Amino acid sequence: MRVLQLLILTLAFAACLPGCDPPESTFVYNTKTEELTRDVGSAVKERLDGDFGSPKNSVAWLRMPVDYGTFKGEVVEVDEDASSAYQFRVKFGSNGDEETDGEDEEDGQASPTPGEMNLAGLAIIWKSGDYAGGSQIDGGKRDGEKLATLQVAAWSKDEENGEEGLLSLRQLMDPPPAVGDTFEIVGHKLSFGRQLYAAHCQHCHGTSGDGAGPTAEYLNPRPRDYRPGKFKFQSTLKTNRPTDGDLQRIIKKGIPGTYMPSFLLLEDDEMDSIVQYVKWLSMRGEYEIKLVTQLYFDYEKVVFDEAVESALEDGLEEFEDGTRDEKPTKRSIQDELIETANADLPDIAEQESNVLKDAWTKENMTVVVPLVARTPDTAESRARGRVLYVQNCAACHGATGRGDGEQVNAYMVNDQTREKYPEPGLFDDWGQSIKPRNLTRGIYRGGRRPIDLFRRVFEGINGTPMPPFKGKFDNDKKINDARTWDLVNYIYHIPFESRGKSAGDSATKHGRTAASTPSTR
Amino acid sequence: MKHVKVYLPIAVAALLLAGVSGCGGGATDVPTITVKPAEEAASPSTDVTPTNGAKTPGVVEPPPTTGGFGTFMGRVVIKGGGVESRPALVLKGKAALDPAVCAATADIPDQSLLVSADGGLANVFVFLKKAPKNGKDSLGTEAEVLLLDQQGCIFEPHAMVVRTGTPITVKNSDSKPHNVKTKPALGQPYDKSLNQNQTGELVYDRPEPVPVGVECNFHTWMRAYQLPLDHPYGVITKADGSFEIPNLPVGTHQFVIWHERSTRSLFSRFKVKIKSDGDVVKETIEVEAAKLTDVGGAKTKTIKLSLNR
Amino acid sequence: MSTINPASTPNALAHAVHGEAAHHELSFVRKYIFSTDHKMIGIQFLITTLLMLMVGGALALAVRWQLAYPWKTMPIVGELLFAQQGGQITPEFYTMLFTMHATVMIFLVVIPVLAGAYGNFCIPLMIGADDMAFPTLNMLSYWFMWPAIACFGTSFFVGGGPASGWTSYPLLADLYEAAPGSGWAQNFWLLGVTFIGFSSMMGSINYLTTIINMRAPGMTLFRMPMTIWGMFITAILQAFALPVLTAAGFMQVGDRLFGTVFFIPSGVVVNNAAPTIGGGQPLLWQHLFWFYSHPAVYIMLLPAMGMVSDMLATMCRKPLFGYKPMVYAMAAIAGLGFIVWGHHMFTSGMNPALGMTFMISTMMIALPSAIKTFNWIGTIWGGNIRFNTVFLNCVAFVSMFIVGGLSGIFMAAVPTDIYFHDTYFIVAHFHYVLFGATLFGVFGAIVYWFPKMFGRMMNEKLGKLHFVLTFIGFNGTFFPMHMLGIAGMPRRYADPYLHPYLEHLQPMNLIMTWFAILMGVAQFVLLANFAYSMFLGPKCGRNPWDANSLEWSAPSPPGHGNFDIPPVIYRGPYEFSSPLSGDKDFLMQTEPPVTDNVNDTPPEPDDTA
Amino acid sequence: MRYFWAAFFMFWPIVAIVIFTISPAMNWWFPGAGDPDSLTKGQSMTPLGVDIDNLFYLILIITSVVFVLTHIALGYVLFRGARDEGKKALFSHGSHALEVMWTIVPTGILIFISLYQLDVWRKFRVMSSFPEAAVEAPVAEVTARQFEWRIRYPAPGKKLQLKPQPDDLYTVNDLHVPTNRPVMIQLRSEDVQHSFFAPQLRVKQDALPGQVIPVWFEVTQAGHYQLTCAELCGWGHYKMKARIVAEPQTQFGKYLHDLRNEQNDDGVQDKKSGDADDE
Repeated sequence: MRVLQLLILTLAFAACLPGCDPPESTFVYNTKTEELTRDVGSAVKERLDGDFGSPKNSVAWLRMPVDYGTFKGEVVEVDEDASSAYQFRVKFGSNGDEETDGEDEEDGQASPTPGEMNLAGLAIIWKSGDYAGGSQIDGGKRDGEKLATLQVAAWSKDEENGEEGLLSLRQLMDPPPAVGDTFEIVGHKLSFGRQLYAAHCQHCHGTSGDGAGPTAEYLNPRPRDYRPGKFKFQSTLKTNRPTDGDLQRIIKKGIPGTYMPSFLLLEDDEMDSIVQYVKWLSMRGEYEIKLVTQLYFDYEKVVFDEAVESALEDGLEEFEDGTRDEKPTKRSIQDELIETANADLPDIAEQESNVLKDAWTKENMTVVVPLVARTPDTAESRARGRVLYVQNCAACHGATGRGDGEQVNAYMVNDQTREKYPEPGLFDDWGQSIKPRNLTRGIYRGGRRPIDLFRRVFEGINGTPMPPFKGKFDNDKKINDARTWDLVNYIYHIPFESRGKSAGDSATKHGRTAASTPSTR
Repeated sequence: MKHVKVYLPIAVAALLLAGVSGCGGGATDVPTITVKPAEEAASPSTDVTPTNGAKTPGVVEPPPTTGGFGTFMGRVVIKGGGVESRPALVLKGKAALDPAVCAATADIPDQSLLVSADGGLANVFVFLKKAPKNGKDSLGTEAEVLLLDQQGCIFEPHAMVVRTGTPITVKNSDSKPHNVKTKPALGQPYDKSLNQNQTGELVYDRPEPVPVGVECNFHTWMRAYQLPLDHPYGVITKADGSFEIPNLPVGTHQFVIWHERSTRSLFSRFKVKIKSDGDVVKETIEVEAAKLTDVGGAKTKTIKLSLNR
Repeated sequence: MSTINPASTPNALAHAVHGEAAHHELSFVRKYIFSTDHKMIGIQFLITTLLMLMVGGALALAVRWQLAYPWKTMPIVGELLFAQQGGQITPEFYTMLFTMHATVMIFLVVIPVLAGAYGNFCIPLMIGADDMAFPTLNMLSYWFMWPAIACFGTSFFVGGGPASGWTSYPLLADLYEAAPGSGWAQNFWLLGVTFIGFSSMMGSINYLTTIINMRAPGMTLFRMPMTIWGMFITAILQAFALPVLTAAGFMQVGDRLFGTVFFIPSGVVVNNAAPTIGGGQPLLWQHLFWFYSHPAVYIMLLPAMGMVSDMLATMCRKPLFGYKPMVYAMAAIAGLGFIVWGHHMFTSGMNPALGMTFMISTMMIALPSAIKTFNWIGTIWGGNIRFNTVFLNCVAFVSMFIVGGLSGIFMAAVPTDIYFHDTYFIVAHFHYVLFGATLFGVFGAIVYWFPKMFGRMMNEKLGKLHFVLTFIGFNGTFFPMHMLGIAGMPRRYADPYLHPYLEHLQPMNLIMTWFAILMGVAQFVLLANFAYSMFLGPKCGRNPWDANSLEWSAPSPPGHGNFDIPPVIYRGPYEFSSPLSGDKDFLMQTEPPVTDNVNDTPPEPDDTA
Repeated sequence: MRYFWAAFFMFWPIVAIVIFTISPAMNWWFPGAGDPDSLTKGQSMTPLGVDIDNLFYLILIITSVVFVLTHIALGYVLFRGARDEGKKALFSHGSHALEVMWTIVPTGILIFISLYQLDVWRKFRVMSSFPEAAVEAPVAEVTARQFEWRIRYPAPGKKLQLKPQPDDLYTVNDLHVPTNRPVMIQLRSEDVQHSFFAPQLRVKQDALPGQVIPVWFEVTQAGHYQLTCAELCGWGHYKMKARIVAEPQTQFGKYLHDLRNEQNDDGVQDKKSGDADDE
């Protein structure tokens, strides 16, 4: 009996134990980061964690053009008796010289207020008073060097008094802030975005946005990997990043023909937060890729080992020559080389983060706008479009638009290995097999507005073999755009064209078409 | 019946409840946020102040003050003779697309491995990763017209070293549409479709650590390599495998020697020591044939197309 | 503890008299593993299903956890499998969880525990046979469960697990691409169902043959205990309904593996695969599936009804109220059960006229159920009740069955079913019937027949503790589901709170989950009691409950061949508190008639007063 | 202890009844239009839905009565059984009269319920009794796919054709319908089985691949209503969150018009000049 008793008790405890230490969700590092030699790799990871943090402890790096969400406020009352304070009364919304009389001001002048929002875990930065200037309070001591890591523990709004309420902090502020000190609470969009991302996106797109969540392996096409900073459907130039509006549009409308569903009914703030979070993830991914790319060439494990070998030989020679004081060892050579990498890293990081910042800055994005309005959808226009189609598109999309052009039988070269793919067909930049769109089904992944199709033709589709055709149809830009519209008109017509013909010719050829009338998207 | 047995399961039940509730329970997934300012404070976390020069493109180096310049020249040859020649990429008249233009009169050769009769390896990139201190910047800027032509569905030239900021004219001399597409690791990609005799301008904005592949999405076999550098110390070997890099400042240089058929560079730190002004270092660089065929082999990722069936 | 009947013969004597049984001692393997003895097979079934109950319960708790704390760290499972996601499970994993919960509970717990465990154990003992008609077939029926368990087990680990619900509706279950990841898991699932089908089929043939042919002298059909009637009718249901499911399963396997298109219409594009070429009809599966699975609901209920009738009569020391109406009601349920399958498909788009027909037949099936309920209450009425664990579980059965039955009327009425179909209302309904009714019946039966199985009594206090915890946990978990259903919460949602009209239900789900955890914990009490009493419980005599039916005249546990004295039956099984029984309040079926009373001739089958 | 057990079984039905009674006040009840605190909470927004609700309440009353009566009976027999400890139980094999009584009464009730509801079912599902106005001009075609609702409207002024037309208008997860007139939609599925479930409208109909199923309803009050999927359709089943927007006919017309302008957006023309139609 005792044995049974003990057994059950042990089992019960065993069942409880894993429950006590829930695992943290983590970012997955790029495979190339893992291929770096260990010390350099961990330096890169450290850098990355310092600049972007983890899903649980995210860093709002203000250099990045991400709207992390800011609430401005000021201290209105501090408990005088307490020699120290974790909490004090604050007021939101009326900060500095801004007037907050109109809530409906949309130009960003009106400072938003948190309302009932849960502010726990957000960062607080002091803008005036003793603590201003990015100083941080660490265990009650002021430390002018480091950046602010003070965090909010809770915020409770007064029922009667608008945007006033009690703000509690996780750390002690000693001495407490003075009445009238202004501060900013930063990161609610990042925090909210992370929570929404975890609920809606993570299981497909992965915690780090690598498109390799647990569900991903079952999906065709695979979920997007944001890390290279490439987005297929955008309104901007191919070399630009997508605008917030583009990302929103994809999230709202979904991508027809794929498993990306439409999240139309997300609230505006939810949508905004998700978009900001996705941008942030994409920046983190691209930042990592760029850092590694710069280091990979020299510090990949195999290369590095070879380099150490040869440097050791040279070092020994030098030692014999007398140009070197100490006899080098493998260890010391390694350290020397890694020291170089570590010395380089801050500069590389600085450089790449600035490149990234510029890339994602709105001013550096050019939205593609046709120079002429859409040509009326007439038979003549479609006929002109047909000619262009046959010349330019049929190679991939096929003469009848079924996505069965000659290209699907050709072999592509893998950019990574510089070798042909083992299978014929087209591959995208992520190394996944893709097919030219079957235009007869009337499904347009990037949107079905004329402007969407125009942009797809004009700028191509990022990351795929679909090339841009801007300026190709005519050297005159306006004429070129008009020709593009002809082509778009024709593309719209393809589903109805194939149906209009007797099903016989194409159906027998492709077997399965009888029923594939252009299904309703 | 002993009473103690009755209490055992109660205890277990209570423990289980306590265990699960105490831990998993309402565990929230609200992240904590830390702010990192846009500009790092006066002294960043690392105590090493960057002193290495030539980090950012466009920084003009001070003119050389000491030493002088030497030359590094030599040949890249295949060790132990040649390798078997690569089969043609596209046989005459057998092009998957546009057979009227591509390989219409002759096979399209595989230019990825060009070996001369005496074993010289062409199209090898020999370059310095970073500009050396005291280097000359003026070199290589003589007004040569850089042209990337597409003729008979072949990129011409196949390999090219280019200075950042220097425009390359891309051109389509064929009667069928082409496009020119680059996917550099660091800089801006380029992608332009061209009709016959249309031209475009390809400019690299950043130096790259490895040569950039150039492709045409219409004709998947078309491929070229271009290496943008922000300094003049990079060349490609000629048809006989020879190359010459002049104006190397005195000192030790570590050259990268790279060929497209090798996954990694052939040599990542090929040391060249210029001892004094006017010094000419001559090297015959031997490359094992095996290194040139290992591309792709093991590293090719097989893409799973179907899901389960 | 109940009194041990001094009249019962001691075990030693039993062995001496029944010499046949002792003449060869079987090896361990033959006796406990590949046994052909119906009692051992019954016990094997029972222990297997109890273990499976724990598995199914764990899956249910995982489901509940997700509903209480969506996308939060799931203890143990999430932590082990999805550590990188912070222990957050994925939707397809959730789909797998509820699919496998239903599968395990239905195919590996409820059906085998009733027909397998108690059918095997009780039938020969209660009709006075020395074993089943086909002992080897009987053994096979148990051992065919293991391939099924293996198949279901394998399906957990192949791809993402079966993810089409236990109903496996095409095209979700039919096309590989539709439920991505379920691929081979779904095939294994179908294979597992087929194995279970074989197992049940073997059992049902055996039961039918045994009950029809092997009754002891004097055991007329209307002297059979209700348990036997329940098993008998269940066996008929299984024999007629199962082939349809097996056939449908093969058709689905054909669609999945061999390119047939029974259920696949033309031009369907899933996950960017090529459009299907078909001509099949997905509704066909639903018709075939529910043609089995609706009767299966009664397969999962009728034996429990029978067992509860027996236990109630015994514990109330009172004859069963309306024996014959009970039998007829059972038969009516079974008969009607075959023509109501369409009520699962009211919203599926079948012909509306069919909807009306099925609705009326479904309404009518409430009638025999009502009759049974009233009869059970009538049985308790005026009884001299023994409030022990068995009785409590039986009353819980009746009470829960009333709830489950009444909520069924909402679904039987087509217009309200339009709203309630596939909401939590239906989940509440069938859990009240399948768990509330059947499993409480089974918990009662475990305690009731435990002495006959192992010769020892179960601990009464632990039994009551288990009952109370389970009862509270059960109602706390499932009663609020009616409210969820009325509020329109659909089934099988990994995250219902995504929808604004369900957001406010999260606290309620949270409370339900904690009740469910309580209920899960309570089952450890049962296991502990079971394991403890099996070896250390107080020994008991032949008839610890003072019951009438035949099995209590055999030794506890019965030896090989069951009866030491070949039984002869003189009356029905419910002669409790009969004026003829003298001091005792029971009169066993085997007890010869008291000769000085002319009225106590071998009783007429007609016993309605 | 015997009385305790009898009381134990009587306690829980009381709890059950209490829970049911407070449910509407606690919002554990039918979803209505607008926010849960509004006056319309719990009310169906379609006439047919009102019928369904009424039927529900009728059945609820009947079943509640049965529930209460049976549990009172159960409680009574339990308490009596608890009281009669030690005595011999009543020796009775049943009662013909009672059996007949409790066979006939439920039969009557059940037949009443069955017949009473046939009309609602006919109105909802039998095509020949659909309102003519709705049948003649279906508002939209709703196609379910993993995991969203794709909606196709005919161009303003045109009729919905079975096959897509070049000028059709498309949206996703956003079905607009005019109020106060019966509207019919054509329900399709592109891949697996789905179910069109509008809880506030009490409409549910499975979408079957390969079939076009007409569904009609009439929304009496303008507003936003939920549209969800009620048939397991894969891992993203719960993600099929959409809405039905009911609005007066004029606004609905305007919506279609705006939709057409958005659909024809070529990035150049001013979107506000709504009349610039290409077609």
